[in-house]
Amino acid sequence: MVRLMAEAEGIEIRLTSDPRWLQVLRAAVGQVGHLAGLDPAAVDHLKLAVDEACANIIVHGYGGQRGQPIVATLRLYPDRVEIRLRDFGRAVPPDSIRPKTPDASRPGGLGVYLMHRCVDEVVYREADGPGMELVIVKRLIRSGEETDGRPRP
Amino acid sequence: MVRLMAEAEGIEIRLTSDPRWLQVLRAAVGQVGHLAGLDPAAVDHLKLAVDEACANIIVHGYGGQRGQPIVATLRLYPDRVEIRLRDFGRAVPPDSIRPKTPDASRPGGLGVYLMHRCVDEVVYREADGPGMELVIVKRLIRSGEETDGRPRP
Amino acid sequence: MDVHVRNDGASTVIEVQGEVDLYTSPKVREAIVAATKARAKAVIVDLSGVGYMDSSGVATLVEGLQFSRGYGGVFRLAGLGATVRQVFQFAKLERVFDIYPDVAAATQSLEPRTADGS
Amino acid sequence: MDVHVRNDGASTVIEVQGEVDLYTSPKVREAIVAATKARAKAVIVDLSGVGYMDSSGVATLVEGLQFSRGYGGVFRLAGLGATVRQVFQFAKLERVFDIYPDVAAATQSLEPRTADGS
Ligand SMILES: Nc1ncnc2c1ncn2[C@@H]1O[C@H](COP(=O)(O)OP(=O)(O)O)[C@@H](O)[C@H]1O
Ligand SMILES: Nc1ncnc2c1ncn2[C@@H]1O[C@H](COP(=O)(O)OP(=O)(O)O)[C@@H](O)[C@H]1O
Repeated sequence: MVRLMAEAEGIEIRLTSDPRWLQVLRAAVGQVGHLAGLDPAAVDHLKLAVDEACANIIVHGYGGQRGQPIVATLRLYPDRVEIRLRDFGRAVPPDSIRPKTPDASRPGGLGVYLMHRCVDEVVYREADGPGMELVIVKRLIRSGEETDGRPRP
Repeated sequence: MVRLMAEAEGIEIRLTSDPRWLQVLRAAVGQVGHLAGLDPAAVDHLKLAVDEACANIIVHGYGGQRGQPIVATLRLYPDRVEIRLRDFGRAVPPDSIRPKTPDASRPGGLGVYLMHRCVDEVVYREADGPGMELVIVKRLIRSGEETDGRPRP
Repeated sequence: MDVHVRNDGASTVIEVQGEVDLYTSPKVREAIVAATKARAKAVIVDLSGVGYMDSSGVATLVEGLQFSRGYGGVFRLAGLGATVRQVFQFAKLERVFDIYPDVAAATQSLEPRTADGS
Repeated sequence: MDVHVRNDGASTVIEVQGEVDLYTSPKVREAIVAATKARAKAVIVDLSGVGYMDSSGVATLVEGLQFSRGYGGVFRLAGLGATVRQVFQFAKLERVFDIYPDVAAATQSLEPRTADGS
Protein backbone atom coordinates (compact mmCIF):
# COMPACT_ATOMS: atom_id res chain seq x y z
CA MET A 1 0.00 0.00 0.00
CA VAL A 2 2.67 2.48 1.08
CA ARG A 3 4.63 1.78 -2.05
CA LEU A 4 1.62 2.36 -4.27
CA MET A 5 0.65 5.51 -2.44
CA ALA A 6 4.12 6.95 -2.87
CA GLU A 7 3.34 7.75 -6.49
CA ALA A 8 0.19 9.42 -7.69
CA GLU A 9 -2.51 7.00 -8.67
CA GLY A 10 -5.45 8.24 -10.58
CA ILE A 11 -8.65 7.83 -12.45
CA GLU A 12 -9.93 9.98 -15.30
CA ILE A 13 -13.56 10.79 -15.96
CA ARG A 14 -14.71 12.30 -19.24
CA LEU A 15 -18.17 13.75 -19.13
CA THR A 16 -20.13 16.24 -21.15
CA SER A 17 -21.56 19.57 -20.06
CA ASP A 18 -24.92 18.11 -19.08
CA PRO A 19 -25.91 18.79 -15.45
CA ARG A 20 -27.13 15.28 -14.94
CA TRP A 21 -23.60 13.86 -15.02
CA LEU A 22 -22.72 15.97 -11.98
CA GLN A 23 -24.19 13.38 -9.62
CA VAL A 24 -22.11 10.65 -11.28
CA LEU A 25 -18.92 12.69 -10.92
CA ARG A 26 -19.77 13.48 -7.29
CA ALA A 27 -20.26 9.80 -6.51
CA ALA A 28 -16.83 9.00 -7.98
CA VAL A 29 -15.17 11.92 -6.17
CA GLY A 30 -16.80 10.81 -2.92
CA GLN A 31 -15.32 7.33 -3.24
CA VAL A 32 -11.87 8.71 -4.03
CA GLY A 33 -12.10 10.90 -0.94
CA HIS A 34 -13.14 7.89 1.10
CA LEU A 35 -10.23 5.86 -0.32
CA ALA A 36 -7.88 8.68 0.66
CA GLY A 37 -9.11 8.35 4.23
CA LEU A 38 -10.96 11.67 4.45
CA ASP A 39 -13.68 11.79 7.10
CA PRO A 40 -17.29 12.01 5.87
CA ALA A 41 -17.52 15.79 6.33
CA ALA A 42 -14.30 16.32 4.38
CA VAL A 43 -15.59 13.99 1.66
CA ASP A 44 -18.72 16.15 1.42
CA HIS A 45 -16.59 19.26 1.11
CA LEU A 46 -14.51 17.78 -1.68
CA LYS A 47 -17.66 16.74 -3.55
CA LEU A 48 -19.15 20.20 -3.19
CA ALA A 49 -16.00 21.94 -4.46
CA VAL A 50 -15.80 19.74 -7.56
CA ASP A 51 -19.53 20.05 -8.19
CA GLU A 52 -19.45 23.85 -7.99
CA ALA A 53 -16.44 23.99 -10.30
CA CYS A 54 -18.16 21.77 -12.87
CA ALA A 55 -21.42 23.68 -12.63
CA ASN A 56 -19.43 26.85 -13.40
CA ILE A 57 -17.83 25.17 -16.41
CA ILE A 58 -21.28 24.22 -17.70
CA VAL A 59 -22.88 27.60 -17.01
CA HIS A 60 -20.00 30.02 -17.68
CA GLY A 61 -17.39 28.10 -19.70
CA TYR A 62 -19.95 26.58 -22.07
CA GLY A 63 -22.76 29.13 -21.60
CA GLY A 64 -25.20 26.34 -20.82
CA GLN A 65 -24.56 24.47 -24.08
CA ARG A 66 -24.88 20.70 -23.66
CA GLY A 67 -22.63 17.97 -25.04
CA GLN A 68 -19.32 19.79 -24.57
CA PRO A 69 -16.35 17.93 -23.07
CA ILE A 70 -15.14 18.12 -19.48
CA VAL A 71 -12.22 16.01 -18.29
CA ALA A 72 -11.83 15.34 -14.57
CA THR A 73 -8.65 13.73 -13.28
CA LEU A 74 -8.83 12.39 -9.72
CA ARG A 75 -5.48 11.64 -8.11
CA LEU A 76 -4.40 10.27 -4.77
CA TYR A 77 -1.10 11.42 -3.26
CA PRO A 78 0.30 10.46 0.15
CA ASP A 79 -0.61 13.89 1.54
CA ARG A 80 -3.56 15.04 -0.60
CA VAL A 81 -6.31 14.39 -3.09
CA GLU A 82 -5.89 16.42 -6.25
CA ILE A 83 -8.65 16.95 -8.78
CA ARG A 84 -8.05 18.59 -12.11
CA LEU A 85 -10.86 19.86 -14.27
CA ARG A 86 -10.25 20.76 -17.89
CA ASP A 87 -12.77 22.36 -20.22
CA PHE A 88 -12.55 23.60 -23.79
CA GLY A 89 -14.99 26.48 -23.49
CA ARG A 90 -14.76 30.24 -23.15
CA ALA A 91 -11.69 31.09 -21.09
CA VAL A 92 -11.38 34.05 -18.76
CA PRO A 93 -8.20 35.34 -17.09
CA PRO A 94 -7.55 32.84 -14.27
CA ASP A 95 -7.24 35.47 -11.56
CA SER A 96 -10.54 37.06 -12.54
CA ILE A 97 -12.28 34.09 -10.93
CA ARG A 98 -12.46 35.13 -7.31
CA PRO A 99 -14.65 34.27 -4.34
CA LYS A 100 -17.40 36.83 -3.72
CA THR A 101 -18.48 37.56 -0.14
CA PRO A 102 -21.91 35.97 0.38
CA ASP A 103 -24.76 38.46 0.03
CA ALA A 104 -28.11 37.18 1.25
CA SER A 105 -30.03 39.75 -0.78
CA ARG A 106 -28.98 38.20 -4.08
CA PRO A 107 -29.39 34.55 -5.07
CA GLY A 108 -26.30 33.07 -6.69
CA GLY A 109 -22.69 34.14 -6.71
CA LEU A 110 -21.71 31.51 -4.14
CA GLY A 111 -19.90 28.90 -6.24
CA VAL A 112 -16.28 30.04 -6.10
CA TYR A 113 -16.68 31.16 -2.48
CA LEU A 114 -17.93 27.70 -1.45
CA MET A 115 -15.05 26.06 -3.33
CA HIS A 116 -12.57 28.05 -1.26
CA ARG A 117 -14.40 27.20 1.97
CA CYS A 118 -14.37 23.49 1.15
CA VAL A 119 -10.85 22.68 -0.01
CA ASP A 120 -7.27 23.80 0.61
CA GLU A 121 -6.39 24.98 -2.89
CA VAL A 122 -8.39 26.26 -5.83
CA VAL A 123 -6.06 27.22 -8.67
CA TYR A 124 -7.32 28.30 -12.08
CA ARG A 125 -4.76 28.20 -14.86
CA GLU A 126 -4.57 29.04 -18.50
CA ALA A 127 -4.99 25.79 -20.35
CA ASP A 128 -2.67 24.46 -22.98
CA GLY A 129 -5.08 25.20 -25.84
CA PRO A 130 -8.66 26.48 -25.58
CA GLY A 131 -10.60 26.51 -22.30
CA MET A 132 -9.49 26.53 -18.69
CA GLU A 133 -7.74 24.26 -16.24
CA LEU A 134 -8.54 24.12 -12.56
CA VAL A 135 -6.69 22.26 -9.82
CA ILE A 136 -8.50 21.52 -6.56
CA VAL A 137 -6.46 20.19 -3.63
CA LYS A 138 -7.76 18.68 -0.41
CA ARG A 139 -5.03 17.85 2.08
CA LEU A 140 -5.11 14.77 4.26
CA ILE A 141 -4.73 15.38 7.95
CA ARG A 142 -2.64 12.57 9.26
CA SER A 143 -2.85 11.37 12.81
CA GLY A 144 -0.23 13.07 14.94
CA GLU A 145 -0.82 16.36 13.20
CA GLU A 146 -3.12 19.16 14.28
CA THR A 147 -5.55 20.82 11.92
CA ASP A 148 -3.34 23.90 11.84
CA GLY A 149 -0.47 21.84 10.48
CA ARG A 150 1.68 22.00 13.62
CA PRO A 151 3.11 18.63 14.54
CA ARG A 152 2.20 17.46 18.00
CA PRO A 153 4.91 17.77 20.64
CA MET B 1 -35.41 15.30 -21.29
CA VAL B 2 -37.08 13.15 -23.91
CA ARG B 3 -35.09 14.82 -26.63
CA LEU B 4 -31.81 14.27 -24.80
CA MET B 5 -32.66 10.68 -23.96
CA ALA B 6 -33.44 9.90 -27.59
CA GLU B 7 -29.74 9.80 -28.34
CA ALA B 8 -27.15 7.99 -26.31
CA GLU B 9 -25.52 10.13 -23.66
CA GLY B 10 -22.46 8.91 -21.92
CA ILE B 11 -19.57 9.24 -19.59
CA GLU B 12 -16.18 7.59 -19.89
CA ILE B 13 -14.04 6.44 -16.98
CA ARG B 14 -10.39 5.53 -17.42
CA LEU B 15 -8.94 3.59 -14.55
CA THR B 16 -5.99 1.32 -14.02
CA SER B 17 -5.94 -2.33 -13.05
CA ASP B 18 -5.75 -1.63 -9.34
CA PRO B 19 -8.56 -3.22 -7.30
CA ARG B 20 -9.06 -0.11 -5.25
CA TRP B 21 -10.57 1.78 -8.19
CA LEU B 22 -13.39 -0.77 -8.38
CA GLN B 23 -15.34 1.00 -5.66
CA VAL B 24 -15.02 4.29 -7.54
CA LEU B 25 -16.29 2.73 -10.76
CA ARG B 26 -19.15 1.04 -8.88
CA ALA B 27 -20.21 4.35 -7.36
CA ALA B 28 -20.32 5.95 -10.82
CA VAL B 29 -22.17 2.98 -12.33
CA GLY B 30 -24.66 3.10 -9.47
CA GLN B 31 -25.45 6.76 -10.17
CA VAL B 32 -25.85 6.11 -13.89
CA GLY B 33 -28.28 3.27 -13.08
CA HIS B 34 -30.16 5.59 -10.74
CA LEU B 35 -30.29 8.28 -13.46
CA ALA B 36 -31.68 5.69 -15.86
CA GLY B 37 -34.51 5.06 -13.42
CA LEU B 38 -33.50 1.55 -12.36
CA ASP B 39 -34.85 0.47 -8.98
CA PRO B 40 -32.31 -0.01 -6.16
CA ALA B 41 -32.09 -3.80 -6.62
CA ALA B 42 -31.48 -3.42 -10.36
CA VAL B 43 -28.83 -0.78 -9.63
CA ASP B 44 -27.10 -3.27 -7.32
CA HIS B 45 -27.18 -5.90 -10.06
CA LEU B 46 -25.67 -3.55 -12.61
CA LYS B 47 -22.90 -2.61 -10.18
CA LEU B 48 -22.14 -6.26 -9.45
CA ALA B 49 -21.94 -7.18 -13.14
CA VAL B 50 -19.53 -4.35 -13.92
CA ASP B 51 -17.47 -5.07 -10.82
CA GLU B 52 -17.12 -8.77 -11.65
CA ALA B 53 -16.16 -7.97 -15.23
CA CYS B 54 -13.49 -5.51 -14.08
CA ALA B 55 -12.18 -7.89 -11.45
CA ASN B 56 -11.76 -10.49 -14.22
CA ILE B 57 -9.90 -7.98 -16.38
CA ILE B 58 -7.53 -7.29 -13.49
CA VAL B 59 -7.04 -10.95 -12.53
CA HIS B 60 -7.17 -12.70 -15.91
CA GLY B 61 -6.66 -10.02 -18.58
CA TYR B 62 -3.73 -8.43 -16.76
CA GLY B 63 -2.70 -11.39 -14.59
CA GLY B 64 -2.86 -9.21 -11.48
CA GLN B 65 -0.41 -6.63 -12.83
CA ARG B 66 -1.21 -3.12 -11.56
CA GLY B 67 -1.22 0.14 -13.50
CA GLN B 68 -2.68 -1.23 -16.75
CA PRO B 69 -5.46 0.67 -18.52
CA ILE B 70 -9.17 -0.13 -18.38
CA VAL B 71 -11.68 2.09 -20.15
CA ALA B 72 -15.32 1.99 -19.06
CA THR B 73 -17.96 3.74 -21.15
CA LEU B 74 -21.32 4.23 -19.45
CA ARG B 75 -24.20 5.11 -21.79
CA LEU B 76 -27.86 5.85 -21.28
CA TYR B 77 -30.33 4.90 -24.01
CA PRO B 78 -34.11 5.29 -23.88
CA ASP B 79 -34.53 1.55 -23.29
CA ARG B 80 -31.30 0.48 -21.63
CA VAL B 81 -28.04 1.24 -19.84
CA GLU B 82 -25.03 0.01 -21.77
CA ILE B 83 -21.59 -0.35 -20.26
CA ARG B 84 -18.55 -1.13 -22.34
CA LEU B 85 -15.30 -2.30 -20.82
CA ARG B 86 -12.13 -2.27 -22.85
CA ASP B 87 -8.80 -3.70 -21.72
CA PHE B 88 -5.46 -4.10 -23.44
CA GLY B 89 -4.36 -7.29 -21.76
CA ARG B 90 -4.21 -10.96 -22.69
CA ALA B 91 -7.14 -11.78 -24.95
CA VAL B 92 -8.94 -15.11 -25.04
CA PRO B 93 -11.51 -16.24 -27.61
CA PRO B 94 -14.70 -14.34 -26.68
CA ASP B 95 -16.92 -17.43 -26.57
CA SER B 96 -14.50 -19.23 -24.26
CA ILE B 97 -15.73 -16.98 -21.45
CA ARG B 98 -18.82 -18.79 -20.25
CA PRO B 99 -20.81 -18.92 -17.01
CA LYS B 100 -19.95 -21.92 -14.86
CA THR B 101 -22.67 -23.54 -12.76
CA PRO B 102 -22.04 -22.63 -9.12
CA ASP B 103 -20.26 -25.36 -7.20
CA ALA B 104 -20.26 -24.91 -3.44
CA SER B 105 -17.29 -27.23 -2.96
CA ARG B 106 -14.93 -24.84 -4.74
CA PRO B 107 -14.39 -21.20 -3.89
CA GLY B 108 -14.34 -18.94 -6.96
CA GLY B 109 -15.55 -19.42 -10.50
CA LEU B 110 -18.65 -17.31 -9.91
CA GLY B 111 -17.81 -14.09 -11.73
CA VAL B 112 -19.17 -14.70 -15.23
CA TYR B 113 -22.14 -16.61 -13.84
CA LEU B 114 -23.12 -13.69 -11.59
CA MET B 115 -22.75 -11.26 -14.51
CA HIS B 116 -25.31 -13.27 -16.47
CA ARG B 117 -27.67 -13.40 -13.49
CA CYS B 118 -27.46 -9.66 -12.99
CA VAL B 119 -27.90 -8.11 -16.44
CA ASP B 120 -29.67 -8.80 -19.72
CA GLU B 121 -26.66 -9.05 -22.01
CA VAL B 122 -23.01 -9.94 -21.49
CA VAL B 123 -21.19 -9.90 -24.83
CA TYR B 124 -17.44 -10.37 -25.11
CA ARG B 125 -15.92 -9.30 -28.42
CA GLU B 126 -12.55 -9.33 -30.03
CA ALA B 127 -11.20 -5.84 -29.60
CA ASP B 128 -9.90 -3.65 -32.36
CA GLY B 129 -6.24 -4.09 -31.33
CA PRO B 130 -4.91 -5.91 -28.23
CA GLY B 131 -7.16 -6.92 -25.33
CA MET B 132 -10.85 -7.59 -25.09
CA GLU B 133 -14.07 -5.65 -25.32
CA LEU B 134 -17.14 -6.43 -23.27
CA VAL B 135 -20.62 -4.96 -23.58
CA ILE B 136 -23.00 -5.22 -20.64
CA VAL B 137 -26.65 -4.26 -21.17
CA LYS B 138 -29.31 -3.69 -18.52
CA ARG B 139 -32.75 -3.02 -19.96
CA LEU B 140 -35.16 -0.55 -18.44
CA ILE B 141 -38.60 -1.85 -17.68
CA ARG B 142 -40.99 0.96 -18.48
CA SER B 143 -44.33 1.36 -16.81
CA GLY B 144 -47.08 -0.21 -18.90
CA GLU B 145 -44.80 -3.09 -19.78
CA GLU B 146 -44.57 -6.42 -18.04
CA THR B 147 -41.24 -7.95 -17.15
CA ASP B 148 -41.66 -10.46 -19.98
CA GLY B 149 -41.79 -7.63 -22.50
CA ARG B 150 -45.44 -8.05 -23.44
CA PRO B 151 -47.28 -4.75 -23.58
CA ARG B 152 -50.28 -4.54 -21.29
CA PRO B 153 -53.69 -4.82 -22.92
CA MET C 1 -34.59 13.58 -6.76
CA ASP C 2 -38.28 13.90 -5.98
CA VAL C 3 -40.44 16.85 -5.01
CA HIS C 4 -43.84 16.34 -3.37
CA VAL C 5 -46.15 19.21 -2.59
CA ARG C 6 -49.01 19.04 -0.10
CA ASN C 7 -51.41 21.66 1.10
CA ASP C 8 -52.61 21.29 4.63
CA GLY C 9 -54.79 24.35 4.94
CA ALA C 10 -52.47 26.73 6.73
CA SER C 11 -49.35 25.90 4.74
CA THR C 12 -47.87 24.46 1.57
CA VAL C 13 -45.23 21.86 2.37
CA ILE C 14 -42.65 21.20 -0.35
CA GLU C 15 -40.95 17.92 0.47
CA VAL C 16 -37.65 17.38 -1.32
CA GLN C 17 -35.95 13.98 -1.46
CA GLY C 18 -32.49 13.29 -2.87
CA GLU C 19 -29.63 15.48 -4.05
CA VAL C 20 -30.22 19.10 -5.05
CA ASP C 21 -27.81 20.34 -7.70
CA LEU C 22 -27.73 22.14 -11.06
CA TYR C 23 -29.63 19.22 -12.61
CA THR C 24 -32.37 18.87 -10.02
CA SER C 25 -32.80 22.36 -8.54
CA PRO C 26 -35.09 23.53 -11.42
CA LYS C 27 -37.66 21.00 -10.15
CA VAL C 28 -37.49 22.51 -6.65
CA ARG C 29 -37.74 25.98 -8.15
CA GLU C 30 -40.87 25.00 -10.10
CA ALA C 31 -42.62 23.94 -6.91
CA ILE C 32 -41.56 27.10 -5.08
CA VAL C 33 -42.64 29.34 -7.96
CA ALA C 34 -46.04 27.60 -8.13
CA ALA C 35 -46.60 27.98 -4.38
CA THR C 36 -45.52 31.62 -4.24
CA LYS C 37 -47.46 32.53 -7.41
CA ALA C 38 -50.52 31.14 -5.66
CA ARG C 39 -49.54 33.40 -2.75
CA ALA C 40 -49.42 30.56 -0.28
CA LYS C 41 -49.58 32.12 3.19
CA ALA C 42 -46.79 29.84 4.39
CA VAL C 43 -44.33 27.76 2.39
CA ILE C 44 -42.38 25.12 4.31
CA VAL C 45 -39.56 23.40 2.47
CA ASP C 46 -38.90 20.00 4.04
CA LEU C 47 -35.23 19.17 3.48
CA SER C 48 -35.05 16.16 5.81
CA GLY C 49 -34.64 13.85 2.82
CA VAL C 50 -31.89 15.92 1.22
CA GLY C 51 -28.37 14.58 1.66
CA TYR C 52 -26.67 17.02 -0.65
CA MET C 53 -27.23 20.59 -1.79
CA ASP C 54 -25.03 22.85 -3.88
CA SER C 55 -25.15 26.60 -4.53
CA SER C 56 -27.85 26.24 -7.18
CA GLY C 57 -30.12 24.74 -4.53
CA VAL C 58 -29.23 27.48 -2.07
CA ALA C 59 -29.90 30.14 -4.73
CA THR C 60 -33.30 28.57 -5.43
CA LEU C 61 -34.23 28.84 -1.75
CA VAL C 62 -32.99 32.44 -1.52
CA GLU C 63 -35.22 33.24 -4.49
CA GLY C 64 -38.16 31.52 -2.79
CA LEU C 65 -37.63 33.60 0.35
CA GLN C 66 -37.64 36.77 -1.78
CA PHE C 67 -40.79 35.78 -3.70
CA SER C 68 -42.53 35.04 -0.43
CA ARG C 69 -41.45 38.29 1.22
CA GLY C 70 -42.75 40.12 -1.86
CA TYR C 71 -46.34 39.44 -0.77
CA GLY C 72 -45.77 39.19 2.95
CA GLY C 73 -45.77 35.41 3.09
CA VAL C 74 -43.96 33.08 5.47
CA PHE C 75 -41.09 30.97 4.09
CA ARG C 76 -39.51 28.31 6.29
CA LEU C 77 -36.98 25.52 5.99
CA ALA C 78 -37.28 22.31 7.99
CA GLY C 79 -35.18 19.23 8.71
CA LEU C 80 -31.74 20.28 7.49
CA GLY C 81 -29.20 17.48 7.90
CA ALA C 82 -25.57 18.16 8.85
CA THR C 83 -24.33 18.32 5.24
CA VAL C 84 -26.99 20.78 4.11
CA ARG C 85 -26.71 22.87 7.26
CA GLN C 86 -22.98 23.23 6.66
CA VAL C 87 -23.62 24.77 3.23
CA PHE C 88 -25.97 27.31 4.82
CA GLN C 89 -23.30 28.07 7.42
CA PHE C 90 -20.64 28.57 4.76
CA ALA C 91 -23.02 30.80 2.80
CA LYS C 92 -23.81 32.82 5.97
CA LEU C 93 -27.51 32.17 5.44
CA GLU C 94 -28.26 30.39 8.70
CA ARG C 95 -29.79 33.50 10.22
CA VAL C 96 -31.39 34.74 7.00
CA PHE C 97 -33.77 31.77 6.85
CA ASP C 98 -36.24 30.61 9.47
CA ILE C 99 -34.95 27.11 10.08
CA TYR C 100 -36.90 24.49 12.08
CA PRO C 101 -35.87 21.01 13.17
CA ASP C 102 -38.82 19.43 11.34
CA VAL C 103 -42.08 20.18 9.52
CA ALA C 104 -44.12 19.68 12.70
CA ALA C 105 -42.16 22.40 14.49
CA ALA C 106 -42.35 24.70 11.46
CA THR C 107 -46.12 24.22 11.18
CA GLN C 108 -46.97 24.37 14.87
CA SER C 109 -45.82 27.91 15.36
CA LEU C 110 -48.01 29.00 12.42
CA GLU C 111 -51.20 28.19 14.28
CA PRO C 112 -53.11 31.18 15.64
CA ARG C 113 -52.46 31.64 19.33
CA THR C 114 -55.26 30.67 21.68
CA ALA C 115 -56.98 33.47 23.59
CA ASP C 116 -55.30 32.66 26.87
CA GLY C 117 -51.97 31.98 25.24
CA SER C 118 -50.94 35.57 24.53
CA MET D 1 -13.90 -1.37 4.80
CA ASP D 2 -13.14 -2.37 8.35
CA VAL D 3 -12.73 -5.73 10.03
CA HIS D 4 -12.99 -6.10 13.81
CA VAL D 5 -12.40 -9.38 15.55
CA ARG D 6 -13.60 -10.15 19.06
CA ASN D 7 -13.38 -13.31 21.09
CA ASP D 8 -16.18 -13.91 23.50
CA GLY D 9 -15.19 -17.25 24.91
CA ALA D 10 -17.35 -19.62 22.93
CA SER D 11 -16.89 -17.89 19.60
CA THR D 12 -14.78 -15.59 17.45
CA VAL D 13 -16.90 -12.87 15.90
CA ILE D 14 -15.51 -11.26 12.74
CA GLU D 15 -17.38 -8.04 12.19
CA VAL D 16 -17.10 -6.65 8.67
CA GLN D 17 -18.12 -3.08 7.82
CA GLY D 18 -18.29 -1.61 4.32
CA GLU D 19 -17.99 -3.02 0.82
CA VAL D 20 -16.33 -6.38 0.23
CA ASP D 21 -14.68 -6.67 -3.18
CA LEU D 22 -11.39 -7.66 -4.82
CA TYR D 23 -9.68 -4.79 -3.00
CA THR D 24 -11.02 -5.41 0.48
CA SER D 25 -11.68 -9.17 0.64
CA PRO D 26 -8.02 -10.00 1.45
CA LYS D 27 -8.54 -8.22 4.78
CA VAL D 28 -11.57 -10.40 5.53
CA ARG D 29 -9.60 -13.47 4.46
CA GLU D 30 -6.77 -12.55 6.85
CA ALA D 31 -9.15 -12.48 9.80
CA ILE D 32 -10.75 -15.77 8.79
CA VAL D 33 -7.38 -17.47 8.28
CA ALA D 34 -6.18 -16.25 11.69
CA ALA D 35 -9.32 -17.54 13.44
CA THR D 36 -9.34 -20.91 11.71
CA LYS D 37 -5.58 -21.38 12.15
CA ALA D 38 -6.19 -20.88 15.86
CA ARG D 39 -8.90 -23.54 15.48
CA ALA D 40 -11.61 -21.32 16.87
CA LYS D 41 -14.50 -23.60 17.89
CA ALA D 42 -16.99 -21.26 16.30
CA VAL D 43 -16.42 -18.45 13.81
CA ILE D 44 -19.30 -16.02 13.27
CA VAL D 45 -18.94 -13.54 10.44
CA ASP D 46 -21.13 -10.51 11.11
CA LEU D 47 -22.14 -9.03 7.76
CA SER D 48 -24.77 -6.63 9.06
CA GLY D 49 -22.55 -3.68 8.16
CA VAL D 50 -21.85 -4.92 4.64
CA GLY D 51 -23.80 -3.20 1.88
CA TYR D 52 -22.01 -4.80 -1.02
CA MET D 53 -20.23 -8.09 -1.67
CA ASP D 54 -18.87 -9.50 -4.91
CA SER D 55 -17.69 -13.00 -5.83
CA SER D 56 -14.28 -12.49 -4.24
CA GLY D 57 -16.03 -11.94 -0.91
CA VAL D 58 -18.21 -14.99 -1.44
CA ALA D 59 -15.14 -17.09 -2.35
CA THR D 60 -13.43 -15.90 0.83
CA LEU D 61 -16.38 -17.10 2.91
CA VAL D 62 -16.55 -20.46 1.09
CA GLU D 63 -12.87 -20.90 1.90
CA GLY D 64 -13.53 -20.04 5.54
CA LEU D 65 -16.28 -22.65 5.69
CA GLN D 66 -13.88 -25.24 4.28
CA PHE D 67 -11.05 -24.34 6.69
CA SER D 68 -13.46 -24.60 9.57
CA ARG D 69 -14.92 -27.93 8.46
CA GLY D 70 -11.35 -29.19 8.17
CA TYR D 71 -11.07 -29.33 11.96
CA GLY D 72 -14.72 -29.82 12.79
CA GLY D 73 -15.39 -26.19 13.69
CA VAL D 74 -18.60 -24.19 13.38
CA PHE D 75 -18.76 -21.43 10.75
CA ARG D 76 -21.75 -19.11 10.65
CA LEU D 77 -22.85 -15.98 8.86
CA ALA D 78 -25.02 -13.35 10.52
CA GLY D 79 -26.96 -10.24 9.53
CA LEU D 80 -26.99 -10.45 5.75
CA GLY D 81 -28.77 -7.47 4.20
CA ALA D 82 -30.92 -7.79 1.08
CA THR D 83 -28.09 -6.99 -1.34
CA VAL D 84 -25.67 -9.51 0.13
CA ARG D 85 -28.36 -12.17 0.52
CA GLN D 86 -29.20 -11.84 -3.17
CA VAL D 87 -25.61 -12.68 -4.12
CA PHE D 88 -25.79 -15.83 -1.96
CA GLN D 89 -29.07 -16.73 -3.65
CA PHE D 90 -27.60 -16.25 -7.11
CA ALA D 91 -24.58 -18.34 -6.13
CA LYS D 92 -26.87 -21.07 -4.74
CA LEU D 93 -25.05 -20.87 -1.41
CA GLU D 94 -27.98 -19.99 0.81
CA ARG D 95 -28.33 -23.52 2.05
CA VAL D 96 -24.60 -24.26 2.10
CA PHE D 97 -23.97 -21.73 4.86
CA ASP D 98 -25.57 -21.52 8.28
CA ILE D 99 -27.12 -18.09 8.09
CA TYR D 100 -28.56 -16.29 11.13
CA PRO D 101 -30.47 -13.02 11.35
CA ASP D 102 -27.89 -11.53 13.72
CA VAL D 103 -24.87 -12.35 15.89
CA ALA D 104 -27.04 -12.85 18.98
CA ALA D 105 -29.03 -15.58 17.24
CA ALA D 106 -25.87 -17.17 15.83
CA THR D 107 -24.23 -17.19 19.29
CA GLN D 108 -27.24 -18.26 21.32
CA SER D 109 -27.65 -21.62 19.63
CA LEU D 110 -23.98 -22.37 20.35
CA GLU D 111 -24.60 -22.52 24.10
CA PRO D 112 -24.79 -26.00 25.60
CA ARG D 113 -28.38 -27.07 26.07
CA THR D 114 -29.71 -27.12 29.61
CA ALA D 115 -30.44 -30.51 31.16
CA ASP D 116 -34.21 -30.16 30.87
CA GLY D 117 -33.99 -28.59 27.41
CA SER D 118 -33.23 -31.75 25.44
N1 LIG E 1 -15.26 27.75 -15.63
C1 LIG E 1 -15.44 29.07 -15.79
N2 LIG E 1 -15.29 29.64 -17.01
C2 LIG E 1 -15.50 30.97 -17.17
N3 LIG E 1 -15.84 31.80 -16.17
C3 LIG E 1 -16.00 31.31 -14.93
C4 LIG E 1 -15.82 29.93 -14.68
N4 LIG E 1 -16.04 29.70 -13.38
C5 LIG E 1 -16.36 30.88 -12.82
N5 LIG E 1 -16.33 31.87 -13.74
C6 LIG E 1 -16.60 33.33 -13.49
O1 LIG E 1 -16.52 33.57 -12.08
C7 LIG E 1 -17.73 34.20 -11.60
C8 LIG E 1 -18.03 33.80 -10.17
O2 LIG E 1 -18.56 32.48 -10.11
P1 LIG E 1 -19.42 32.03 -8.85
O3 LIG E 1 -18.79 32.51 -7.60
O4 LIG E 1 -19.59 30.57 -8.95
O5 LIG E 1 -20.83 32.76 -8.99
P2 LIG E 1 -21.92 32.60 -10.15
O6 LIG E 1 -21.58 31.37 -10.92
O7 LIG E 1 -23.21 32.46 -9.42
O8 LIG E 1 -21.80 33.86 -10.94
C9 LIG E 1 -18.78 33.82 -12.61
O9 LIG E 1 -19.84 34.73 -12.64
C10 LIG E 1 -17.98 33.78 -13.92
O10 LIG E 1 -17.88 35.04 -14.47
N1 LIG F 1 -11.23 -10.27 -19.02
C1 LIG F 1 -10.81 -11.54 -19.18
N2 LIG F 1 -9.69 -11.80 -19.86
C2 LIG F 1 -9.29 -13.05 -20.02
N3 LIG F 1 -9.94 -14.13 -19.54
C3 LIG F 1 -11.06 -13.94 -18.84
C4 LIG F 1 -11.56 -12.64 -18.63
N4 LIG F 1 -12.70 -12.76 -17.92
C5 LIG F 1 -12.90 -14.07 -17.70
N5 LIG F 1 -11.93 -14.82 -18.25
C6 LIG F 1 -11.84 -16.30 -18.23
O1 LIG F 1 -13.12 -16.82 -17.85
C7 LIG F 1 -12.98 -17.70 -16.73
C8 LIG F 1 -14.22 -17.68 -15.86
O2 LIG F 1 -14.27 -16.51 -15.07
P1 LIG F 1 -15.16 -16.46 -13.74
O3 LIG F 1 -16.46 -17.10 -14.01
O4 LIG F 1 -15.22 -15.06 -13.31
O5 LIG F 1 -14.39 -17.33 -12.66
P2 LIG F 1 -12.93 -17.10 -12.05
O6 LIG F 1 -12.54 -15.70 -12.37
O7 LIG F 1 -13.11 -17.31 -10.58
O8 LIG F 1 -12.07 -18.13 -12.72
C9 LIG F 1 -11.72 -17.28 -16.05
O9 LIG F 1 -11.15 -18.31 -15.30
C10 LIG F 1 -10.85 -16.83 -17.22
O10 LIG F 1 -10.21 -17.94 -17.80
